[in-house]
Parts: sequence; C-alpha cells; structure tokens
Amino acid sequence: GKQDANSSANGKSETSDLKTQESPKSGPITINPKIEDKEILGKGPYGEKAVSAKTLKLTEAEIAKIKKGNYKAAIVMHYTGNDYSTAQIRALKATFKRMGVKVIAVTDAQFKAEKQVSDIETVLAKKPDIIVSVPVDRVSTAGAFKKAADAGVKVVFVDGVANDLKPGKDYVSVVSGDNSGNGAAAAEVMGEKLGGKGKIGVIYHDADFFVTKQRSDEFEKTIKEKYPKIKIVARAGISGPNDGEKVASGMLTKYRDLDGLFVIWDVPAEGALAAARTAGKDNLVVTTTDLGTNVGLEIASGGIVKGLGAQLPYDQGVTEAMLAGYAMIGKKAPTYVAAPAVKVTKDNVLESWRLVYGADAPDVIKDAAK
Amino acid sequence: MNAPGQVAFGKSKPRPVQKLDWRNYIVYFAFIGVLIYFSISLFDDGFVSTDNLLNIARQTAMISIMGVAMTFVISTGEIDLSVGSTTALASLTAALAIQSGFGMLGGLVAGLGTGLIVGLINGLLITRFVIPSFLVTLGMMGIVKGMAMWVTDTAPVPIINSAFNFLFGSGDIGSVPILLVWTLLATVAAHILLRKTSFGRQTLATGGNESAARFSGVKTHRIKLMVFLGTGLAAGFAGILYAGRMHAGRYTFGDGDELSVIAAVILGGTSLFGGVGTVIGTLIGSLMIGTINNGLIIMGLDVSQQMMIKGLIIILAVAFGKKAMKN
Amino acid sequence: MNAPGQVAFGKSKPRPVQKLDWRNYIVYFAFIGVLIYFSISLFDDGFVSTDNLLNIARQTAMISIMGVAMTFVISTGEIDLSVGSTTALASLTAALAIQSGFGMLGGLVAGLGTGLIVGLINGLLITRFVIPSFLVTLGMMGIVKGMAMWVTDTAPVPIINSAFNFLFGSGDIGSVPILLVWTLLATVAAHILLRKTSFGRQTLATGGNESAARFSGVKTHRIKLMVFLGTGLAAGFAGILYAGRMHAGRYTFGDGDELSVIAAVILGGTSLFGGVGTVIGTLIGSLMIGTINNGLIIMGLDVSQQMMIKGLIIILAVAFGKKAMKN
Amino acid sequence: MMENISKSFNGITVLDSVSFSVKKGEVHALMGGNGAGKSTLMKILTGVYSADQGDIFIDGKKVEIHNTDDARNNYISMIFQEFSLIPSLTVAQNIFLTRESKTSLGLLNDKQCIEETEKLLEELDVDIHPNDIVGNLGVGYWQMTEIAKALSQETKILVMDEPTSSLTQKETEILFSFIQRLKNKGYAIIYISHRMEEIFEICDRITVLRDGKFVATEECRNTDLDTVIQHIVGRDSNKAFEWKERPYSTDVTPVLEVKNLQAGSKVKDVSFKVFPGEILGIAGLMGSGRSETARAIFGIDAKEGGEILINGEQKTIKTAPDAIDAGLALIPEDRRMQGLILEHSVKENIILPILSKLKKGPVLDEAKANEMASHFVEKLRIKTDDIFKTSRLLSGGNQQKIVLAKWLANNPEILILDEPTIGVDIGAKTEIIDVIRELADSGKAIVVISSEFPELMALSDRVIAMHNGQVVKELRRTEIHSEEELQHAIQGN
Ligand SMILES: Nc1ncnc2c1ncn2[C@@H]1O[C@H](COP(=O)(O)OP(=O)(O)OP(=O)(O)O)[C@@H](O)[C@H]1O
Ligand SMILES: Nc1ncnc2c1ncn2[C@@H]1O[C@H](COP(=O)(O)OP(=O)(O)OP(=O)(O)O)[C@@H](O)[C@H]1O
Ligand SMILES: [Mg+2]
Ligand SMILES: [Mg+2]
Repeated sequence: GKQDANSSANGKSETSDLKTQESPKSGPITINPKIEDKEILGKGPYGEKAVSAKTLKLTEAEIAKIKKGNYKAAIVMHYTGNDYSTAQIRALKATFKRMGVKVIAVTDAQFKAEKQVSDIETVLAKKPDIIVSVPVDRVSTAGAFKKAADAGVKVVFVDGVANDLKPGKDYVSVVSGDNSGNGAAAAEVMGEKLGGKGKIGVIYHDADFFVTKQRSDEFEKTIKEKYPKIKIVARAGISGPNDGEKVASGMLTKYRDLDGLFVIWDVPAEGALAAARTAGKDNLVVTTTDLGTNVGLEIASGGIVKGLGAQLPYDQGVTEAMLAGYAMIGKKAPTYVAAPAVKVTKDNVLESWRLVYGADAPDVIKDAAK
Repeated sequence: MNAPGQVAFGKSKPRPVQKLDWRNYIVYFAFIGVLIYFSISLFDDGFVSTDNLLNIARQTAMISIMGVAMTFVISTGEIDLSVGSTTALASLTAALAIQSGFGMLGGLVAGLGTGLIVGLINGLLITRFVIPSFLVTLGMMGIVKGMAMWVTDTAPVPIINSAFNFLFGSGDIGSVPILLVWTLLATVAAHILLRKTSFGRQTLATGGNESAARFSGVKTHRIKLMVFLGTGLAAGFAGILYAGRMHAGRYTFGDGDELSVIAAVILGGTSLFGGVGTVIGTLIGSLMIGTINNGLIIMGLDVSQQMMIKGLIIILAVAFGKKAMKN
Repeated sequence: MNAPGQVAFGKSKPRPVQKLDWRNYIVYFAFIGVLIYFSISLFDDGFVSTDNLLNIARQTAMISIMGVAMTFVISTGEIDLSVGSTTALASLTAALAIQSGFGMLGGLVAGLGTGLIVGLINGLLITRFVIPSFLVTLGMMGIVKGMAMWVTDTAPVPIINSAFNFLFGSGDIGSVPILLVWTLLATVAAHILLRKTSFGRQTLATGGNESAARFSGVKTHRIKLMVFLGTGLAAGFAGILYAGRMHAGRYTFGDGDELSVIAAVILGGTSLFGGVGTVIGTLIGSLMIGTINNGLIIMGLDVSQQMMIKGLIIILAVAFGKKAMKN
Repeated sequence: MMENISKSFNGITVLDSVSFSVKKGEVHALMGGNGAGKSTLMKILTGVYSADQGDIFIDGKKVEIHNTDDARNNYISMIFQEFSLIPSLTVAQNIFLTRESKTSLGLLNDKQCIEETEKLLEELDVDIHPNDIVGNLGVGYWQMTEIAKALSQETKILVMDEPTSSLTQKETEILFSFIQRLKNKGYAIIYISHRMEEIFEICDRITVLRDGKFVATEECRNTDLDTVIQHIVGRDSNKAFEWKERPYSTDVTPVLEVKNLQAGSKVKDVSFKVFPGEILGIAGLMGSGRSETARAIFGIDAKEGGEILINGEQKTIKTAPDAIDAGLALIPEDRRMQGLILEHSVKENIILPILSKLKKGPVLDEAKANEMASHFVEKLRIKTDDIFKTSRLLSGGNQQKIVLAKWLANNPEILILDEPTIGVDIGAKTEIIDVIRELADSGKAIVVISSEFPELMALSDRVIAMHNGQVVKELRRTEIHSEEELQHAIQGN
C-alpha cells in the first residue's frame, strides 16, 4: 500500500537540532567529514562499484558559478512520511540554498508509481533544471523520467534508477544508502547478542521494493554465513508500518521459544516491541534498520532492541544536491555514489546519532543512555 | 383516559425476533464459525491459548471503540471518514502534552480535546451548512492527516510516563488487558446509550426518517452534532490508546482505520442507510475481523494469500451466517 | 431501500422545478472558483499552460472513467469498493497477455475480461444473496488485491507493445492526449445512458425507491447486476489505461482509487442514498480533485501542507458553491 | 375472479379462503375495516405477493401470477395505497417508467412523454407540471400522479386502492368521470375506499371483508349504507357523523392566534384564532395552501411575515422542536414522509414524541413505554400482531392510526390535524372523532384540516375556508346547513 517502506522516524523533536545539522553557510560543500570510509557492500544498477560520497566536493568558485545560473530544482519523492525522506529533503533544501538553486516543488507519490508519473508531469510544467527523485518503480516510471530527461532536465536518482535510462546521459548519477550494509549490521548485532546461536524470526516487507528487499536478503545471508548456529525458524511479511504488532504477536504465539527477531525497519519494529512486552518476552533480541527516536531510546536504555543498521540520509541529501550541482556546471560525476551504513548499538548510540543526523541526540535518549 | 390495555403485548407471546433484521444476527453465526474453524485448524499453533485470544482483544480495542461510536453516526445515516487521521493527531497531541510536562492528565485532555474539536467542526459543518458528511469528513481527514504530519514533521514523539502507558494501553489488570477493559466499558456504555436512552432512540429515528423525526420534535441537527462529537471523542481516545500501547505518538497510527471501523459496523448489522444500529454487533464485527487477521497470520500465509482469504472469509461468513439464520 | 427523509419537505419552488437538487450545480461553481484561483495565483508558474491543463486531463482520466461508471452504482444506492484493486489486477492480466504474445487485442480482452468477471461476481453476490454491497465489494477488494499481488509476486510486468501503449495511455492525437479522448467518450456514452435511455431511468428508479420501482416493472436485480458489470468494466479499462500509460502492469496501480472515485461522484452531486445521479457532475468532480492536486504541487507546498489545504478547499468549495447557488 | 385465496404472514392468517369476482364493465367496491385484508388480496392479484392457496381465473382461464410482470402480461394494473412512485424522478418520468416512448435511435423521447403527461394532467385538471419532482409534491398531487400513471396504461383490470384518500371533492369528481369512461370501455375496476358516499356513487357491486374473511357481496342498488357499515364493523353503528354543539367561550384570550401569516408562494395572508375548547375546521381546494399554513405555523417552512401568538404571547417558532416546546402538535398529512419511520416498530413510533416523559433516571422506562404503546393500540384499535411489528407491514389505515396515536400520547395544548383520517375505516373514524372532541372538551385548541366534508361538518365548531393562500370565509358551524354551502365557500366566491 501507500504505506511506508524503507526507513523511518527519528528525532528532530527539538527544533534546535535542525540548525546544528545544517552545513556551514560558506566554504566548499562536502559531506560530514566525520563519516568513516567503509567498504560499500551494495552494487550499482549496472553492477558498478560504488564511489564514496566522501570523494565529492564543490569548491567556492564552482558554487559561485552555479549561483549565476539561477537554476530550479524539483524533489520528486516516493514517499515523504518517514525520517529518511524528511532528513534528505531538509539536506537537499539547505544545500541547494547554498548553491542558489531554487526548490520549486516537493512531491510525494505515496508509493504509487502512477502518482509519481503525474507528479513528474506536473513539475515539468514549472520547467525545472534539476529533478532529484526516488523512483517508486523502475519499470513503470521509466517513460516519465525519459520524458524529463529528453526535456533537458538533469535527473539525480536516489536509491534506484528507472529502466532504460543511460547513466551520464539520461541521468546524472544514482545515490544510494548501503541497504545491504544495513542488513548486515543488523545481522551482526543479532549474532553478537545471541552469542552465535539460537532461533530467530524475520519480519520482512512483503512487496517488490528493492530497498527493503536488499536489507532482509543481506540480513539472512549474513546470518547463514557468519552464524550457522542461528536458525531462522519463522518468516512473515508485513505490507505496511502498522502491521508490526499483529505479525509479531502471531509469530510469538506460534513460536514461543524465539530468541531473536529481525524486523525490516524501525516503525514495525516498535510494533514488535509492543508484542514482545505483552508476551512477556523481555529477553528477546530485536534488531532492525534505521535509527528512529523510539528504537534509539530503546537501545540507549538497554531494552529489547539491541541494535540496528542505519543509513545517513542527511549526508545522502547533501550528496544528491552536490551531484546536481556537478551537472549544472558540466563537471564529470560518478554514476553510482553510496553512503556507508552505520552499525548502532548501546555503546555508540549517541555518536551514531550525531553521525546520522549531524546533531546531538534528543535529551530523552541522552538521559536513557546514562 | 382509562387503564392501559391489559392485553399484554409481548408478554403472553414469545418476544418477537423481528426487532432488527437478519443482518444483526448473521455476524454472531459468522463469528462463531470463524472461531471454531481457527480453533480446530490452528490448535497446535497456539491459536486457542488465552494469551493469543487476549492478543486479539488488544489488537481490536481501538477499532472496537471507534466502531461503537461510529455505530451512532451510521445509524443517523451519516458517515465519518476522519476517525483514522484524528487518531494519529490525538496520539501526537497527547504525547506532546506529556513531553511538555503536563503529565498523564494533560495527555488525556490533549488527546480527547483534539478528538472533540475535530468532531465539533465536522458536526457543525454538516448540520449548519448541510454539506454531505462524506465530503466534510473526507476533507477533514486530509486536513487532520496533514496536521499530524506537520506538527512534528512526521517524527514520532516518545512517551516516558509509565502510568499513562500502563493505564492507556500496555497494562494488564491481573491477566486482563487494560485495553479489553476499555473496550468493554465503551461497549456497555454505548449499548445502554443506544438501546436504553431517549438519545439512542432519537438517533435511530433521525436515521430512519429525518423529516418524520423532526415532525416528532427530535432536534435532528443536535443529534447529528452529538454523534460526530462521539466519533471525535472515540477517535481521540483511540489515539491515546495507540500512544499508550506503543509508548509514543506517531502520525501513521490509525492510518486506514476508518475503513476497518466502518466495515466492523456494517458487518455487525448496522445499516449504511441509517435507522438500524447495534453496538454489540459492531463489537462482534470488530472481533471477527481481528480474529481473521490473527488466524491468518498464525497460519503463516503470505500477505497476498492473507488478503485473498480474508476477503473470501468475509463474504462467505456473511453468506453462510445468513443461511444459518434462515434455518 | 430508499432514503427516507431525503426528499425535502416540499417547499414550493418556482417552476420549472429543478430537475436535480442544488448539489449538482455546486460542483460547477466550485470547480470554476478553483480554476480561477489557481490561474491567477499560479499564472507565472505555468498552471494555465495548455500542457499543464492537458496534464490534468491525463492524470484524472482513470478516476473520471471509473467515476462515470460508479455514478450508476451509487445512483442505485449501492457502492463498489473493489474498483481500485480490480484496476491493478486488470493492468497485470493485460500486461501478462501481451507478454505471452497475445498482442494488443489479447491485452485488451484480458484486462476488460478481468474487470467483467469481478463485476459479475459482485453483482451476483449482491443480487442473489442480498448481502450489502459494502461488504461484498470490501471482501472482493481484498481478494482481488491479493490476487494482483500474488499473480507475479508483486513484480511489475513491462509492456513492450507500442501500439497498445500509444492507444491506451501514452499517445496524443495531434496535441490531444488519447486519455482525454477516452475520458470524453466514456463520459458522453455514460451521460446518454443515464439521461436518455430507459436503462438509465430504471437505474435512478431503483435507487429512488427499490420496491416502488419493482412495482412499476423495473427488474431491479438486473439493473443492479448491470451497474456492477459497469464498474467492473470501467475498472478493467482503467487498468488497461494505467498499463498503457506506464508501459507496465503493477499491483499498486489504482491503489486507493476507490475513495477518489467515490469522492468525485459525491462531489459531482450524486447522492450516496441513490435515486439522483449525474455523470457530468462526476467528471467535473474528478477534474476538480485533479486540478487541486496539480495546483498545490505547482504551488510548491510541502506534502503535509498540500493535504491540509486540499481538505480545506474541498470543504470550502462545496460550502461556497452552495452559497453561490442560492443567489 | 379469485377463488379461495388464503395468505398468512409469519404464521398469522391475513386472508382466509376469500373468493372475489369482478365482471367486465363493472366497478366493484372492495370494503372492510383497516387490516381486513383488502390491499393484500389485491396485491396477490397483481403479483406483489403470491397466495398460499387459491386460484385466479381471468376470462374463465386459470392464470398463474407470481410477480408483477405476470400481472402486467394479463393486463392488470393497480394504484397502490402506499404509492409506487419514485420520489427523485419527475411526474412525467414516473408516469412512463418502463414504458417510455423512444426516438428512432432507441433513446428516450422525453419530449413526447412530457407532452403526453401534460395532456393527461390537463384532462385530470391538476395544476402540476410534468417536470416537477414527485418528492417535492404534496400527497394530493402524489395521488393524482399515481392515478395518471394507472390511467396511462393499457389494461383490462384496474385496481384502485383508496385512490381518493387525499383528494378533495373536485379531483374526486374528475376521477369518477374517468372511471365512468373506462367502465363504458369494458374495463373491470376494483375500487377500494373508506368513503361511504363514494361507493354508492360509482359502484355496481360491493364485497365486504372482515378480518380476512369474506362477509358478503351485494348489488349496490339492493343495499344501503347502514347494511354495508354493519357488514364492515360487524355491529350497529351510526352515531358517527353527527355534530354536537359543545359549549366554549370566545371571550377569553385565544390559545392560538395567527396574524397575517405569509410563507412561500402558497401562504399569502392567513389570519385566524382558536379558542380553548374549540375545534376549528379549515376547508379548501387542493393547493389552497392549508397544509402549507400548518407547516409554516409549526416551523417546518420558513415564515416570511406575520405573527404567531400563543395564549396571547408572541412566539418565535423556527423549527418543529420550537413549536413542540410552545405546546403545539402537528399531525402531518403525509404519513410516509413525515408521519412515520416505516422501518421502526409500532411502539417506537408511538413513543417518539414522548420520550422525555418516559424516563426512569437516565434510561427509558421500557415497561411504561410498552404499556403506553399497548394502550393506544387498544384505544385506536390498531390492528397489529404486537407492538413490536414493523410499521411498514401494517395496513394503510392502521399506519395512519399510529400517526394519530403519537400525538394523542403527547397530549399537546394545541393540536393541528392535517387530514387526520386518511384511509381510516368508518368504525375507527367515529372513534377518532370522539377522541378529538374529548380533547377539546378538556380545554385544548384543535385545528382540523380536512378534505372530507362530512368529517369537517361533524367535528368543527367553526370553519374557515381558504382559497389561494388566503382565508376567504369564516362560518360558525351553526350557520352551515349543507355541504353545498361549504363547497361554495372554498371556490372563493
Ligand atoms: N408483509 C406483511 N407482513 C406481515 N403482515 C402483513 C404484511 N402485509 C400485510 N400484513 C398484515 O395483513 C393485514 C391486512 O393488511 P391489508 O393491508 O391487506 O389491510 P387493508 O384491508 O388494506 O387495510 P386498510 O384499509 O387499512 O388499508 C394487516 O393486519 C397487516 O398488518
Ligand atoms: N406546482 C407545484 N410545484 C411544486 N410543488 C407543488 C406544486 N403545487 C403544489 N405543490 C406542493 O404540493 C403540496 C400541496 O399539496 P396539498 O394538496 O397538500 O395542498 P394544500 O394547500 O395543503 O391543499 P390540500 O391540503 O387541500 O390538499 C405542497 O407541498 C406544495 O408545495
Ligand atoms: Mg389497504
Ligand atoms: Mg394538504
């Protein structure tokens, strides 16, 4: 459905956070230098090896040049109802602002490919120079993106490309979080916390959505390869973020002796938490992906969620804007850029928060982590 | 005037079954059928364990509570599509109130207040401007959903107030989930209101024939205003329960619940055309949907299979329930 | 069942008495108001460009086409919640037929056939078993959605048949989008059917008072069966159009469209209680929703703001349209 | 010709082996008290219900009639007591439903339908337009539309179930001239009515049913009113329609005073007073604005001018509940739309206006409510299986009695009755008249709007005649010596 897929929530619950996470007002543009260079597990759409986002840079001179163009950009999202999207939009707006690029529209396709096609048509009426977009579906949105490209719009894809579009020609680049890395991180936390053996369940996203699919696939692969004594005994799908509790309850009813549970992203994981609490399974180990406020709080306070894999949406947004800038001044851009995944546990939850959101964690989490 | 007739209608004869039509009883048969089926086929999977049955009660609490309120709205021949998004907004206002230090009571007031305001606006627009409730509440659904997204920019708000979380969602009294207690309280109160008070009678009369009701002195506009306040209040409370259960407020709570709520009401035997309503039927309708969801998940089916079979069961259960009724 | 209390108290009105009540005209005023507002405020942003206006026509085509069919269903006092998921399944069956080498015609037959089968089952269940259409089509919505997910395991099916893609979605005749052509064809045909044929008359009669219609010789069950075949067919065709426009079949196409379709119909002035219906009103209702969506995006608002303002506009437009009507 | 027809609903026998026959070119009256089974018998003939037992013969041949189509194919048509019109369609659309004329393209030829309707309405002398929405019309016009519909069909056997119950004398006469013409054309006409004087005017034979059983068939010429009434009620009864002088004073403040009331196009300038203990009759032609006056007083229609004084005090009445608070009650003329919630039980309908008086703490006193309902079911002899029966399933006259019961139960200060005895049988009518008198005697003010002169003459202490939205004449009952005088008054001259 129109529900959530890949990522989610977090804490920008205090407005002060907002300011700190914006990049400086002047100087060259890069991503947060504190992010470490890690090997990117995922591969690009054409099998390309990923280029690290850290290698990108726009100098002050380049920025000045972009500013002269008075360019217009449209942000065409698949969905905007989660933190993954909001953080990216925030970063895109802030970075474009520094580049003198005007954001003329932000759309939300509600996970509907047909709505995204309409959205693209609609924003084209405003004649943008740049479109940054997470395509809902690589097959059915291809025509609309092709139309945009043919109209001379520079397209920067996020997390996936539309079919039949040529890198460097029809689109500038594709920027992706390391979804596989996210799944792997969650698997590693699971393995460590269970001491390498036990029975676990997997709650996956039952939809043809590659972002979530890569995560659960990599989770299972990592468990099998690295922790052969951990058995995945139960598997169940959800179709939306509100299904977590029902599905987890059902699973815990059927398999009373589960030791661990992987839930595809943090929002349904919160539902699984409620289910575990009611079932009295306080020793269950839950891992997931995406660092939302509620799971962050749970990790910090040593609760049922022991850790997760997180991506870096804010810096991803900065990267996307930079790549658009590359295209505006004709600078050669790598066609596949990825930001690494971060493994978050109780030990590093506060630093991770700073890394992910470029700001201090909310007080509730700080208090809980003490 | 002389003594009322001692021809004791309804006393000498067995009480007529005809008070409401067959649809009110179908759901009982259908529900029992579904329960028996799952109990047998999923016996080994723990479907019949007390824990699991209580889980069903927990999972359906919000739908049931909104459903009993919706029974009144639908009984007047109107509809309220805004309950789902109101739930979300109420969960957030409650969480924000608690986060800002107003405590459990503050959260309660904020959540219920949110619901009441939405209900009030709905009710006023429908009765004063005479706009079809479908359009008013559809518009309201968008407005409220937008507000819920906007108020924290889609971020969830954690609730660190264990009294609140216990009382409004996560707690158990003995082994009875607090959510079940709330559900039963709401159902009993609503049942009495609909069946035993003049407000209930006037609600049904308004839906049965609005102009005849008005000729009979029923303030139909006031009744309509009240029933929309009712769904608003119930949606606000459901938002509080979601918040208490999940220890957070979030804009996605209750997403799409309007359809489940209306489905529970119709399944229970209330007529979309108004004039006929049953609170108990709604409760059973809600429990039945919840039981089907739960059973199919325990069966371990894919989401697509769950959807197909759930649809089939709803249709078949109603068709067979009807047949059973006839015999 | 007809809606008691729907008919006004019979105030004397100047002759000739309006054929339909105010609601049918509101939408015109509301639509014109919205158009004017956006044309002025968004003039510099290209809202009034031919391209953009044609875009609105393209974007609303499927809703409009399902809407005109739904007008008949709602006119009989019934409802069809299954159109959205039927659209998805039809897009997939059409795409699969083409993929399997049955060509454009095969795709057309597969898509329309899917819709007709769903409509037939709905219609038969509703008329033979006398189950409320809300429940039947709700169940059907789940079944069909499940099937659409299951048939390719949620994977989309690309369509490589340029004739199909041109004719059923992406093409332009001169500068007129083919989707607009289909919309107009469907609207004109449905308008004639409703206003100018005895079938249309009998549809309205069935919704106006089913038992009176039966006394007058209307085969109300056949009429109901036909109108559900109609929404089935329209949903199938909408699926084909989605497929042609997107060059693919996909299980999410049309997701949630049932609500937009019903909203367009009600906004257009058709009564949820049956007996009153207008195809042109539905088209305008659909265009109005599409125009609002389009204008708000061009305005560059956040999604949460878009939602709030869209809800507000719907309510205000109807309220003001009504006021304008009175003067 | 129908033989040994039996029918029961839910095990309760409604028709018990009834036989009935009608000849070509005959008008045959079917009579009986409310709930005797007249409508049910005719619905069996027209295929709405099927008989549990018995046969139907047409022209000597046995026919099977299981649905309305079968009836149509046998050229049987019927004016239904509960009206078979679609409120949301126009007069013309209703009259020609399923029989519309088509253009060469197979499309509806609305123009022709409208023209034909216009002709038909002209012949019937009704001042409505073919494009009027039926739901916006009053019951009188509704009934005329139903009649026009029946007359426009090709038929051999025409059943008329109380066709004149909401008509005034003028329309009734026009209808009778039509019936005469049809009769001469060789139609067989079955005529149901509770208006005795009509029966003797147009019928050739009379068949009487009582409690679902055949009582007698008589040639009209060979019988008289008293015999028929005796057949119907099963006992002697003729104290009925006799006016009794009742003492009351006109020197006191009127309970209700209406001054220069103006509302819509139908109420132009209406003034009148009603004194405590008085019964005021309002006479008028169809469309004279009587019902509209009542509705405007009661706050259903908006007032555009004038004042309402109750016990000398000016009152603002904007809604029906306002009116009720001011001590008014209105028994509306249209029981289907305004009087009853047809899908609710007899009891629920009766107690609706008096809910506030039936409280036991915060909840309703069900025992008292049942008692109340049973009491009125008894008192007005409402024929029903029990007080929980759905009102829709009651016979027409019994539905009307529920509407009366509702307001009698409320015991209002001022009672306005708009055509209170539509479809009520002769026995019950006299009882209702007694009840109304009883109320007046206790000091209440009563306004009766009626198109039935005998009833008006029997009840009123004073009569005002309305024409074209104005009061044109006021007569004390003692000044009225014959129905002709009233007839003159309402013509506006
Ligand atoms: N569908 C039904 N279900 C149950 N009872 C019914 C039904 N139809 C009629 N009855 C009962 O059958 C009896 C006869 O009704 P019917 O309408 O034939 O009376 P009637 O002679 O036409 O009376 P009236 O003069 O008041 O119109 C009534 O007691 C009525 O309540
Ligand atoms: N030409 C018309 N067009 C629309 N509505 C009309 C027309 N004529 C009458 N009506 C409606 O019909 C009703 C009046 O019918 P009705 O026969 O009850 O009139 P009346 O003045 O009460 O006279 P009476 O009570 O003697 O019949 C009112 O509701 C009025 O608004
Ligand atoms: Mg009758
Ligand atoms: Mg009248």
